[in-house]
Amino acid sequence: MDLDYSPQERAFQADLRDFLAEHLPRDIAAKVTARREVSKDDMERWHAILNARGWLAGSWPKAFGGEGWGPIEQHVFEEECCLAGAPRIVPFGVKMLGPVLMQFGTPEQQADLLPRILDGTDWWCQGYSEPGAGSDLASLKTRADRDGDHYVINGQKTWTTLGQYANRIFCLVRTKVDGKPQEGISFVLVDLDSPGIEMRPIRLIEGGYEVNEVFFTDVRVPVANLVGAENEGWTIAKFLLGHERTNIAGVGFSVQALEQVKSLARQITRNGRPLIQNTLFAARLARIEAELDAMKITNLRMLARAAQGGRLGAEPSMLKIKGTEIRQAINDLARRALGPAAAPFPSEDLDGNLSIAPEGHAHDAASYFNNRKISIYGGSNEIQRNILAKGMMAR
Amino acid sequence: MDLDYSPQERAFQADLRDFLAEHLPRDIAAKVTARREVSKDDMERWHAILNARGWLAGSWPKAFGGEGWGPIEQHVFEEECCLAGAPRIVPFGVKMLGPVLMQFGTPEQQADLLPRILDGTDWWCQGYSEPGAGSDLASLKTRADRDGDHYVINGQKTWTTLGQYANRIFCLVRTKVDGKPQEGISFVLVDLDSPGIEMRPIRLIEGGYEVNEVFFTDVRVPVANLVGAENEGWTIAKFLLGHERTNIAGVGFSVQALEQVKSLARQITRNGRPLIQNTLFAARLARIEAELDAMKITNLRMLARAAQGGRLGAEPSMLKIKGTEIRQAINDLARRALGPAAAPFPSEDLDGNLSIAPEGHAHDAASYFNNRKISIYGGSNEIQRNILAKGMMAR
Amino acid sequence: MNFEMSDDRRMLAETLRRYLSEQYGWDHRLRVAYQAPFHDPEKWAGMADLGLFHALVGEDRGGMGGSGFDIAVIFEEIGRALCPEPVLGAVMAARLLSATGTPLTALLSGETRYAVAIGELDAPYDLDGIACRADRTGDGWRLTGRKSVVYGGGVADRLLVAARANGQIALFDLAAAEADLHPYAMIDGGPAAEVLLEDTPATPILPAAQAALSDALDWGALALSAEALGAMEATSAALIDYLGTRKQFGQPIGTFQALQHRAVDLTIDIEQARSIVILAASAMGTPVQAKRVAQAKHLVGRVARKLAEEAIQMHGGIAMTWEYPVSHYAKRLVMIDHQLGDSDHHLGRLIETLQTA
Amino acid sequence: MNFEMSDDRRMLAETLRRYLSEQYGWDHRLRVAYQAPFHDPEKWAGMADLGLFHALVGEDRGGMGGSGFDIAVIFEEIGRALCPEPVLGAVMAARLLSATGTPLTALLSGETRYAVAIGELDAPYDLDGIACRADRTGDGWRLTGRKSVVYGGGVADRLLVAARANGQIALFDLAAAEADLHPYAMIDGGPAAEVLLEDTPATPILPAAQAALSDALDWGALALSAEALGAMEATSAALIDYLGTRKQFGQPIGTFQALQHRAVDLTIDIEQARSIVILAASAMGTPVQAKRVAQAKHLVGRVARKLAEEAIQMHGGIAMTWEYPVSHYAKRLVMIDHQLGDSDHHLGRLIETLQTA
Repeated sequence: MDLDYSPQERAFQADLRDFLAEHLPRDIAAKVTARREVSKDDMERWHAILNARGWLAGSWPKAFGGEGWGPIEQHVFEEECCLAGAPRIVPFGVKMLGPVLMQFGTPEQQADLLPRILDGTDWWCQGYSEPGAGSDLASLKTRADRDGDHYVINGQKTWTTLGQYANRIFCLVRTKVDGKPQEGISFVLVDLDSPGIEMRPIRLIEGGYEVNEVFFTDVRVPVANLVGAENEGWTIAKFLLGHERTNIAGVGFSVQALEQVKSLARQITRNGRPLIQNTLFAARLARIEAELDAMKITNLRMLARAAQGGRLGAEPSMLKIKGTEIRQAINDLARRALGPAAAPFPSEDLDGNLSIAPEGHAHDAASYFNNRKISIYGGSNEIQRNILAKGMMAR
Repeated sequence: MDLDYSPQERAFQADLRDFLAEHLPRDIAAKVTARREVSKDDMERWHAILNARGWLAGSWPKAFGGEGWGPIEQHVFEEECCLAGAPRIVPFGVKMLGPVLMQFGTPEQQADLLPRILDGTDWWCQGYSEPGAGSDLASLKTRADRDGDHYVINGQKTWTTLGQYANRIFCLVRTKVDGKPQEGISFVLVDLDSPGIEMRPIRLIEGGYEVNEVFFTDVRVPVANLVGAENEGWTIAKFLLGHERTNIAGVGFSVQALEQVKSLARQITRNGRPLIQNTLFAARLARIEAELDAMKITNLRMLARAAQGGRLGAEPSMLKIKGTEIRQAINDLARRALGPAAAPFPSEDLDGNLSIAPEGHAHDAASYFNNRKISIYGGSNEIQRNILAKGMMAR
Repeated sequence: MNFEMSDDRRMLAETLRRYLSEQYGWDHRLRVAYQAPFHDPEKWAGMADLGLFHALVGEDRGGMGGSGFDIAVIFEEIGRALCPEPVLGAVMAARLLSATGTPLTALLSGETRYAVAIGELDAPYDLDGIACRADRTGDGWRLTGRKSVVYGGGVADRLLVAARANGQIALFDLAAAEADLHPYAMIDGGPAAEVLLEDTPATPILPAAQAALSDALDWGALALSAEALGAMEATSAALIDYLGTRKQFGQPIGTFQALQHRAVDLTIDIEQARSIVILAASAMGTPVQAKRVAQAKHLVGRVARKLAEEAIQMHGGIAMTWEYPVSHYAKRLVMIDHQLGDSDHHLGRLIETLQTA
Repeated sequence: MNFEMSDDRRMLAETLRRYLSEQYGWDHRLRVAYQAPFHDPEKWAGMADLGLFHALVGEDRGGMGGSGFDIAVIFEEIGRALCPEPVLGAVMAARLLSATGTPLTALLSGETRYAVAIGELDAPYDLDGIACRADRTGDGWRLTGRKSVVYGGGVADRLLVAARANGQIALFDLAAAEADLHPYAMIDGGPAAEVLLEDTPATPILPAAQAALSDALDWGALALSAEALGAMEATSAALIDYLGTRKQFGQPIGTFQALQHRAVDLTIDIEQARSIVILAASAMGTPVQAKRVAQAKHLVGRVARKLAEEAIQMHGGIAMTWEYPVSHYAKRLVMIDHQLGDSDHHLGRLIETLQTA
């Protein structure tokens, strides 16, 4: 038993901290820690800074421009970035399409597209979910009909995160209607400036815009944009779901958020006494802290297994469920701590002299509502429970 | 809106209190409030006392020796009995078989059997569950094969409460093997001294004996002991499940138990301070008290509807679920309050000078374990949720 | 024992429900709730015409209602429609003005909108920590301090302000125009404001106002509990409807047992919430008022948050959107716990009662 | 980073597991747990022969283990087998005797059984409220007071007793035969006793024992947390097995989604419990020992109770019976929270840490 990082991992961690202290733009970190919206420009700046250091896609093999990080280095990277208040790397190119191309793409596709992900030429978004097919991907209806050396795509995708900033989208589409629902699905790459595409923003519960609907009307896509074989998109979809799940528990987010709540509870007073002195509130904090400290170890245990080449079965689903529950519970605590100061709809007018919530906390309630999504997307926690139950009953 | 009893109901309540103060034997009440085992003799004494006053089966029609109580009077009766520490009336004769005979029995069966329930000549027990058919009664396997004017019964019943004190048992048996499982079931009355019957006690989790297995080997029962028509036992079973559910929430038990916990929390000290001064414990208490106070009203709302002749649909299932959850939570609180004093296996040796738990609380942990049954028997809370879901989705 | 509403009350509830559904439809509600002034003066007047404000007040004070059940019935409809009108201020003001003997004519007619300014950032839910002070000057009294998140503060004609005067908490009346008001929308819609007072002239109307203010807070908490109940009923109806229609894996998601059981537990919790609101409504004006209200606000707050979170989760995406009404119900259900004491605050009151009994 | 057990430790665990399953089978366990003396001296000796007690103690004190992970591994096996032997006393005594420099030879060989008597009815879980007092007399020290629910008290050779002497908490050693012992079984089986002391002669072995006693309580709590973990693993395995075999309505009850999801949540909770035990084991002897142990005992206590209740419920009847092992696991899982501080007690410790940080 050894719960500590190896000397090499600690050295990497120290490098990272230095790097973040020097290169992470303060204005961006301030937005992230205050849970305010990070702009397209912010994200592109941060990607470029990371890319200059070779760390934008550290877990990619060196042959493709990465560092070949294993699960533990990847975890260290994500944890340190969280703690420093760095924005999340937009995952659609780096963490999703990249690995798919490396595994299923042609050498031409790899040579063409991977560098464009790294240098920011392409901003990819994801066309998976449809209005009638959320957790049940196999029932998707968007059709791609072959017409010569093109597909003609008709249908609708939804929940396309940050699609408003993207120039390209990777989609699961139906290329065969008969047979099992899983069998007729293909994975295609589409330029968003193709005629017939309309992207409509979806306003979210707290008032922000981060997801979109994408409508396809007779959109012509060259057959060369197919990744993998026709009708084998399901394999790619499963590969993607099983891939890149090191940060699935979101421990870094939770650690950073819990520290914020702790300092909030010391800063906020009730009748002159710091909120932390309220036993009921402190009890909520202590309970979640114990869960989170346990979660850190649960996460490391699975990472260690992955790093030793062990096959992860049910574990990522466990991490997803418990990790999101803990994050949401911390969001809930921050909102609670604020009391009435959580009530105002966030607006610039309320900053400065008039600020009601302590600095950096005006968006805590909005963030609580927004983060209800994390137990829904990426395979809802109910789907994860189904997966775990299947494994459990098969033992 | 009027949350109070009517003047007549209040007068009845006052009569009851006087009666209980005068006639409920102190030694029996002491056992009940200390959650100790009540003997067969205790129960028979109490039945006789109630019967002398005409209140053993108050909700029976006057024609059959009852008082014709409506749901509210029945509730008042049960609540006052609980608060006074009276033992529960053994329900198998009075509340189960009695109503079945009135509805489905022949005049001869009624004339013969109902008085024997009231005067204590017969102690009935219930033969419903089987090892393979708990919540799923329709799958029961105990067979009654016709042989002339007798049935020959073979099979096994289980969870037969207080069967060790009974002289008779009413059973659901299979009289037809083909067709739908519900269709071939009949309701028969069996003398427990019939040859071929063996009753074996089941020891429960906390060490006590209150349920039994009953084995039937070629037990001959006269066809005259059939209640209702052959193969119509399912109708009777459903009637029974729908009947006599006024006390399903067990509010009286909870009120009495919560008062005990409150006084326990004032009596027990931790480093010289009463336990009630511990915020975490007091919070548990306050939460449950609010739930229980709400439950009292939920219960009365449904009673009022029943009293006005309204049809109860899903409500009894709600009362069962929430009522048992609250009772169990109170049992949990009592156990918690005791701390290490809950640990000893209850025994006479530990009474007197050596007593570890405060007087009347030596059985609190045993009672906590024993009462895990209340969310399982009488249709488990899972079955109740299925029933509620069916109703909910049909709306 | 009778849990039916009286005919008068039922008629009022039905009238109000019809008015809100016809005059305060969903698109209108969304626009009003988030666009300054975050309420609709015309609809306020319309609600006054229905007799809404008379129902808040007892006959001895010129109204036609004023019992706990009247308040509960009205706020249940407000919650069901998610109506952002600041009726809460009228409920609390009616209690305070009654305690001082001030005539209620302008409140009853809906002509004057009142906001009650008690909470401060350091003392959001109770009176002990109030720092706002009242100073006597030559020509009267002046108030100095800040009242935070005053519901309806930005659209009020008059403010009733709790402030410290001569070592006790007193109640003051002032024209809203006299204060430095900074109105804003709440995250769940509807008007609130920061009220900055600096030597602001005000009329003292109750020198020892502790009891009256506590009473007004109780009535406000009852109203909010009932409002949450109405919003819960609407949310639960939408959820059950969705479970029955939305399909996944080829069947309605309402056929999945895990979701069924969770929905059932929510339904039971809502019944319990209804019961505790009934109990609190029946206790208004009796010695157990404070305890029952604390129980109601505590239990309702707990159930409302759970329902909000579960409703979003079980909808699985759609209820995360602004366009789908459940998202707004969910916000109201969570944020109502931030008004007049959250569930922990009221649990704290119950704990104190247990510890001092 | 490495979460594998060392070979030594794995071998010990496997040996112990085999010994308990072969020598301490279920019927034997049931008989021993509830029949005086509520433990089996022969098996105690057998476990000593395996080197069990050496594994509890560090090499500097003549043992071969003594780390947090050694304790955790052993108690996980004890929990898995629901073994009622009073090994807990040995763990705590080893820490206390080490703090005083007393030789451990008789403890290591299993020859001497120790019970540690700290808790009293008014001060069950901590030291502040200890009332038992030590008085100096001509020929030595005498103890007066009552120690309650002393685990293994009835079968101990020697008692280590915490008592008040000269205004501080001191530690005393005495032959168990000197005390007025009243042994009994615990409701979940195994030996405990009331220890009555009245001018009972005893040897002072540590005059200022506060720190050593707190440390021993931490080690005891770690052991119990690990024991619960083992019992949880066994319970969960039995539950999942039952879900796969028991049929209702024509199908295994494990196909019902509501039960599936509940079982999944329990499984995740058990993983969390394992993690917090690992974290606590790794923290023994470090500055965060007290915090980690409090987290472990708190979290494990919460999960263990939930699992116990859910396991009974999902079994639906059978686990209510004495005959079915899960009932006994459930009792242990619930009652372990009554030893050395329940989950609220340890939560209270965590709250204090947060409030004084």
